[in-house]
Amino acid sequence: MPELYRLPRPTDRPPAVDPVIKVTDVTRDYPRPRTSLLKRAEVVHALRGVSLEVQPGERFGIVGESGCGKSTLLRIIAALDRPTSGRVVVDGTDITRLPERRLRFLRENLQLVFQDPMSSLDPRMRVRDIIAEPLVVQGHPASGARVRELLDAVGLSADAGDRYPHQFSGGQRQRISIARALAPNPKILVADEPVSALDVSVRAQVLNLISDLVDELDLTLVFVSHDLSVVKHVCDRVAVMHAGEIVETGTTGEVYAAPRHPYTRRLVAAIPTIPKALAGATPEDLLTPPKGAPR
Amino acid sequence: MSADLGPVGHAVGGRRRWNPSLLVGGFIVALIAVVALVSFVWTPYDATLVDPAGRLASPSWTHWLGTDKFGRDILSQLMVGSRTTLFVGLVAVGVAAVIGVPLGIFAAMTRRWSSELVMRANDLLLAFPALLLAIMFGAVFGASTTTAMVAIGIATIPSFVRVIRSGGMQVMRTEYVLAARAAGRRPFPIAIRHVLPNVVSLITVQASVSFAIAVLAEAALSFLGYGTPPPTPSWGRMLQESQEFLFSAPRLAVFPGLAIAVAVLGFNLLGDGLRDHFDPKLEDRR
Amino acid sequence: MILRLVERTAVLLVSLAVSSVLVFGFLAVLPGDPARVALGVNASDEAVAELRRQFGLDRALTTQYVDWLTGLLHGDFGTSYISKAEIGPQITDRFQVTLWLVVTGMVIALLVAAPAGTVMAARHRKLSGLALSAFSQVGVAVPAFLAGILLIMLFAVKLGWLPANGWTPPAEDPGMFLRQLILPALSLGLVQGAVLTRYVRSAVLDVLREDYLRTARAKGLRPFPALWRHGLRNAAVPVVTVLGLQLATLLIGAVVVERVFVIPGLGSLLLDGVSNRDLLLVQDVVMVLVVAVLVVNFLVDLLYVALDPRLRVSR
Amino acid sequence: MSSQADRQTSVPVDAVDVVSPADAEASEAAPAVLTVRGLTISVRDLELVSDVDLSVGPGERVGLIGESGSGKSLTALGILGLLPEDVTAAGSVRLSGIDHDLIGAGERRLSRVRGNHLAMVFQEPMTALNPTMRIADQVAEAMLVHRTQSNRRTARAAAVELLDRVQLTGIARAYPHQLSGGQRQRVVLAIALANDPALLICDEPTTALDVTVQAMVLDLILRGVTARDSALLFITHDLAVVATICQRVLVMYGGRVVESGPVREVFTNPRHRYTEGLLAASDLEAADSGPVGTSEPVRRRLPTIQGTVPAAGHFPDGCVFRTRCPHATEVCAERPPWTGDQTRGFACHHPAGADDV
Repeated sequence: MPELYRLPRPTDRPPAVDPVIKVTDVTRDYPRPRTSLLKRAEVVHALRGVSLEVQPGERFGIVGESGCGKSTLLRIIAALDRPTSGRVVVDGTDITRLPERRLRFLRENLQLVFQDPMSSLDPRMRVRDIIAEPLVVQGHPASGARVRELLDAVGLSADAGDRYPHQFSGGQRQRISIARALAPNPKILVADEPVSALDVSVRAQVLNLISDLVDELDLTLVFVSHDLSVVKHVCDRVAVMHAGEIVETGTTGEVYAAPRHPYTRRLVAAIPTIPKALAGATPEDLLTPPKGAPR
Repeated sequence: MSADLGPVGHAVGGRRRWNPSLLVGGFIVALIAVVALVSFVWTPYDATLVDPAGRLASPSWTHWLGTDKFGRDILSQLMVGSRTTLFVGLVAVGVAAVIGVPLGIFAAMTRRWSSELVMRANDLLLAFPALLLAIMFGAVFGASTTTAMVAIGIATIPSFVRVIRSGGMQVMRTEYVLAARAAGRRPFPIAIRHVLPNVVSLITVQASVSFAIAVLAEAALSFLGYGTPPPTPSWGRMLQESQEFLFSAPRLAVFPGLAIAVAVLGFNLLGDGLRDHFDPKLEDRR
Repeated sequence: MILRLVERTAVLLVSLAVSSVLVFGFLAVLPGDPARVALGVNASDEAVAELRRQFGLDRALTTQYVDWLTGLLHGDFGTSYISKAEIGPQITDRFQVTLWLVVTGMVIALLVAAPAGTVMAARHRKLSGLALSAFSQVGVAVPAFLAGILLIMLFAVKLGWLPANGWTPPAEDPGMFLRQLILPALSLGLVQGAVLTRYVRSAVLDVLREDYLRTARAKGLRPFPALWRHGLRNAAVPVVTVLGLQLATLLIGAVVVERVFVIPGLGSLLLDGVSNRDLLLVQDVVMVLVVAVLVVNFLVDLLYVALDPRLRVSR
Repeated sequence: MSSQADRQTSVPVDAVDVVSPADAEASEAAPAVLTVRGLTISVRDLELVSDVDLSVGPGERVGLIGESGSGKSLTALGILGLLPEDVTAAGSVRLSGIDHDLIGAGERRLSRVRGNHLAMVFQEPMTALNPTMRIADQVAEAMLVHRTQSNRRTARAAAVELLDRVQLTGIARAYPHQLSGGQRQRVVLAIALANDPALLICDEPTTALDVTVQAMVLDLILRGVTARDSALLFITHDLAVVATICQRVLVMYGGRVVESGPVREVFTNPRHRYTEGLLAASDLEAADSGPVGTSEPVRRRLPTIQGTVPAAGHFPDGCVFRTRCPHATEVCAERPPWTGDQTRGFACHHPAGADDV
């Protein structure tokens, strides 16, 4: 078990409401292709005993670098992948062993926004069909009015529905992705690096949009990113992942200002910022976590 | 992100580039199709009409391309022969696509052993080229247009499976498929609604290229006597019959040879042109 | 590395086993009784039954199959029902002839394709590249037997430099052997070369777009040295695949050229077998061809490992 | 992904004092290492980079900032003469010590400059190395091409030494696929530094890397150029990275340089409205200045730049930014003149902070 530097304390908040997402000791192993006749196939431990709780209405961030297991965790929460062991409870229902046909409530209540605006929209479908797809699949009436309403909500004009994804810029495509995710009126929005592929000037627009929608629609947000400063901006609480484990959780302000786990300290120190740079920080300083933080 | 070049491709993609392969290939294929259609209602002579008096005539105003050893009109035979060529190609490519595309998509969407099994069977099928299969079929069922078509079709399956599988795997890795799953779409609808439409361009390109190979195979089979039996005209057999006159009447070989070469060239160019038109790299499509 | 070898060998063995069942099973459904065919329509039923017993055709199919396979594994191809001759020596003889044709053809193809394809790719926007490319398109469209006929018309009929057909084993008369080999080998090689050229071109084009080639240029290598040192080995991987597949088609495809040039190769043997309804002969020849193809593909697979270090699992 | 070596904290490799970039002053007296005048890059009739002027002094570290479509990477490839086919460059690119213009020079002359006086590190480390060649051979080749090492043996020894300097030890015989992204980028850096270039161009060298790995690669780049007294042209979309590593900065938008100046000045007192907007939109710190430790930070909306970056060829005439600029007026349909000089200046009709001046 990893040494948790800031355990999620149940006393942190009034336990009146049950968590909307509760992940308990989840592991996920992938077999590697065999490389030798004599040795057994290696196993990659993508997740090694991850536990977390997300409260209703919370904005929860998951931060980690490539290969830390954050995408795997996200897929398991969305029931797109199954854990090797452990339990995932969403909205009071254990989804870990449910067959696909009994996951309907999850498919309606939890929706995803992805990283790559190029690959997240089917190039052969019109925007209105893309947005309506979750509705059609779940047997809701996919009216033109609903699609227009969704386009409007993400700041696109109604005639955008007639066009194809390639006619939009990266930021606009990310808006379409968000509209699709909102179509079935989900309670939980899971965003996987939604702004990592966007230009800085567009990133701010999309972050504002997500933030506004989460407020207006009273959504629970799970926001996954490699960029702690973005997570800090968007989220209330954050879990820092490293090598398949959560090494630290806490409010974003605390974790950013006073990281406790050595990895988090290294991570925070390595983020270049303009104020730091103007204060004279060199790349070497980025490599040196501040000393004297509590052990 | 080759961010700086991305929008360039985007902007240029708007106005289609001048694509000579597509144009020339399309023209040749259309021409052959028109000739085949016309041959149903009109040919200069009955293609099977034997005229012992006018044997081995040189090209003239009466017989534009001359006559063969039985006095049959070469132009008429070529025209009717184009029907055989197109028919064999269509059926062979159809058989290959109807079997190969679903198998390819299946192999792309399933994991591990079932996909592995399809690919291994596919590799095994590669050990039976069209010619060998057709000869085997001919040995068992007697050589006919049908055995030739089926043999060529079966031998063409592996190329479809390979191409469609690798294209399908690229589609399966995209986030829109993940989004569809997250919305509750099941595998079969995903195959129909997302995978198939996104590999259609690959199917068209492969069909065109396979058509060219089928035309070659048919000609070779007819040449060996394992294709269309007489008296139905066929370009390959016309070539074979010309062999005894290589010294005296080489044009007997030249005209059907030219017909075969032009047809194959047409389908190959069409395939190349389509490939450029669609841009085969799925990830590059914007 | 060793794992891959073992895995590939296993795949090869299974493929061989499955294809032997396929070949045997397929030809077992051949309508008509080989024994009656061999003896003629007028033979008495007793004589036919006797012959069936003699060749073991009255036994269960599985027994026949096992017998056939064990025979093959010991190099015993059996005795023809028709000619009563040993099949083994015929196949060895004919296979050598075909092998000469195919290997020479392949060498010609490679000699044409490697430089032509590379130049076409490197100059694909220039006139020389486009012209070569158009030329290769035409080459691809010409079937080998047509190329053969055209070559005969030119070199044998018009110029009279080379014989129009025939075959002499190299041991008998090396000069004649070479003269008779040139035209059929050229007709196979030029056509395959044209096809191969297209693949070399697209493989080299792909490599030219690779980042590592840009890195090489940024180091100060000029375009052609960069392509030579960094591109060709990487481009070889897809080309080798095609080479394997082409060898397969060529082994059987040679039959048409053998027909044009009246050469006693394996393909002609197969065709003779089919027209004589010599079941066992056909079965043996088909099996030999399939084995040859599978073995070639196996070797190609191993060649990858030599070319691409990513397939060598180390560490 | 990241390997053992990536995670080690930095050991000083080149024992030099790294001067804080923001404090350092651009040395103006010495002749520039790189002088670019009127660089225009176009594909067929479409101008992608227009009339770019820039110069880099000896040992100076200059950043080139821009979003996608700004033409920053094309500018780098144009300087190096490695533009994609169809794409042509006009103008003038001079390198000190080279007696000819790099624009229009033949392959033979260019290849003598590339990798020798002028070296480059590219964005994508995963594909930048030849997969079928051992690491050390790829590094050694850089020296053999320019004959800075006389034979294969000494070149290989020098390569191992160079790899040591980027903290890659004992992997000389490895193939690229055995290394992580960060390790591969260090190999590319070793290749670029092999012949002590007068100018190193880095095109988004850390964009594909994790933050902790980025810090290490940035550190190695800085140490590498400082130890060799090489000048650095650093291209990125990341303002904070530029601020950390560069002394002077040029901001590009729509294929034009819209502002340039010392890092501290441009970042604290931006004049062009695009620079101003970009700085505001990327400053996540200022946007949530909630007191540390409270569980509910005061969440402020980020300032944004309206609209999106147009596709190439769709930028407006006159000021390239005017379609997205809140301050644009009719006068912006005229191309704004350059205000200031080579080292500090901008091209804007309605500059920010004009009232204070």
